[in-house]
Amino acid sequence: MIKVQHEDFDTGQELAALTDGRTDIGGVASFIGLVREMADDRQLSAMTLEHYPGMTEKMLGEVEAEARKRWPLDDCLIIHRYGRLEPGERIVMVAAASAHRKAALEACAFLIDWLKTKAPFWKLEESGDDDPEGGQWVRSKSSDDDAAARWSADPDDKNQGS
Amino acid sequence: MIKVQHEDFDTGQELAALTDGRTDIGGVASFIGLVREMADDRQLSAMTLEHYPGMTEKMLGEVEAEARKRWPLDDCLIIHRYGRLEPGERIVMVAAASAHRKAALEACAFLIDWLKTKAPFWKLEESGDDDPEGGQWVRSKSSDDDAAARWSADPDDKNQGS
Amino acid sequence: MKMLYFAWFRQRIGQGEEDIDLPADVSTVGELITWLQGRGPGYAAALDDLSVVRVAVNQEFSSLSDPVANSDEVALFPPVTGGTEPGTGR
Amino acid sequence: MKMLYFAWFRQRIGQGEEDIDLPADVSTVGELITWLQGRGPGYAAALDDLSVVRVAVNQEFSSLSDPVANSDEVALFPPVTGGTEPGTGR
Repeated sequence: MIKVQHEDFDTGQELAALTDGRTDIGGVASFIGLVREMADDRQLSAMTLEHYPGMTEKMLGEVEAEARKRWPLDDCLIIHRYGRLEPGERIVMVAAASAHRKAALEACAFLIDWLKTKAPFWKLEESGDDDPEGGQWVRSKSSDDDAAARWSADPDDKNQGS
Repeated sequence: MIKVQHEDFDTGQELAALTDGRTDIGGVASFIGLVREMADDRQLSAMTLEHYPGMTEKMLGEVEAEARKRWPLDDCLIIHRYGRLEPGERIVMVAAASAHRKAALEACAFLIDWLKTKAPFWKLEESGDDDPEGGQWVRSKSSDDDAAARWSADPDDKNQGS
Repeated sequence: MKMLYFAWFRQRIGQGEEDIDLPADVSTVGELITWLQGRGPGYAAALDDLSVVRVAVNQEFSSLSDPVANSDEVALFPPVTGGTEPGTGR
Repeated sequence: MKMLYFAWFRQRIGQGEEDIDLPADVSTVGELITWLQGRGPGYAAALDDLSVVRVAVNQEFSSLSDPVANSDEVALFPPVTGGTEPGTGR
């Protein structure tokens, strides 16, 4: 299940939806990403997530499909918000349900690592400073590529490096 | 935060409690364990979790303390239910909140792996079969010990092997 | 000494809790288990296979050579099986 | 050809979307970018450093040697920065 939306989501409801009425699921692992107020040495007042509508849903669908191929999952969820978000707000939630906890935990880590390098989102951060373009665009982190690379991405991956 | 209780819990409320009013948390990783209907080749009608009141809270507190020592966590939660539970019901929930997603994900996996070998809980499974003692006690799994061992438990650990 | 038994130890011994007076020659966990084995067939059946006997002295996991005293709370139980995934992998 | 620009590419180029008529001698992503660089200072500034230029042709990540045609949707954007942990590690 893929959801790309501006609105916030209800984490309890989303988790329950993965398992309600089922008796074959042993565990659900999830990760929720939140806006942090401190970005390095700067204090953020807000951030805006721009995305590529259409491609976003497609790429998140590919990340989900890859997770389902690698682990025996009963269900899988990715919710990603876009637009302007303030510190403390939820940005993203991923969850994986499986008969076995190891599969659920590994798939959950995979989902968040991969979506960070594959989903077409860009962050514009607003600080108290005088930002020339209404904010400062976040540069990609090599540590994100490293986190995704440990899942041994396919060599055709075009988003890593140039 | 450690909770040992018979009652079910509200996952959304528990997750929100970890982050409400805070702007320094980048991510919350969680795992929820559920009762599965199929145990190997047997169909379960229910299971009963017996525990050692007092020692349970103590050991779960030690698992939490160890996680906080190993990772920079902003908050940490373990909820474990006891008593009779039916297929599909929640058994356990662990969660770790941190500025960094890697710390949250690793600590979450650590919490569930360790509590499975350290917390004094025993499962009695009821099936449709004629159970001589009102059910069948689950034997410990070597795979649980393996999962806990990959966190390189201290050599004084008395619960592994004899 | 306060003794606690859990899971199928409790069922075989026939009670979950009892107070015992420790004999003078019993001063370690190992000696305590040997002494208990002689108290009746339920005890012998529960404590037959030491590889599945776990001991907590005052709620700390302990080993056979650890000391015990009359003021201790000692619990005997099989390996723990909490968490999730009931019944798999037995 | 439908062109899309995101994040600071959009800001430097001054628009998020435009329709262009592909010249006859432009048949790959690489040739398209070179041609766009000559369209004005905003394009040149956005596409100056190829190491931070990512391309999607019809919503698939593509490389400089991949073919493009007038019927394609081509998007140019910097490396993605979604997910969580805003601002750390720059």
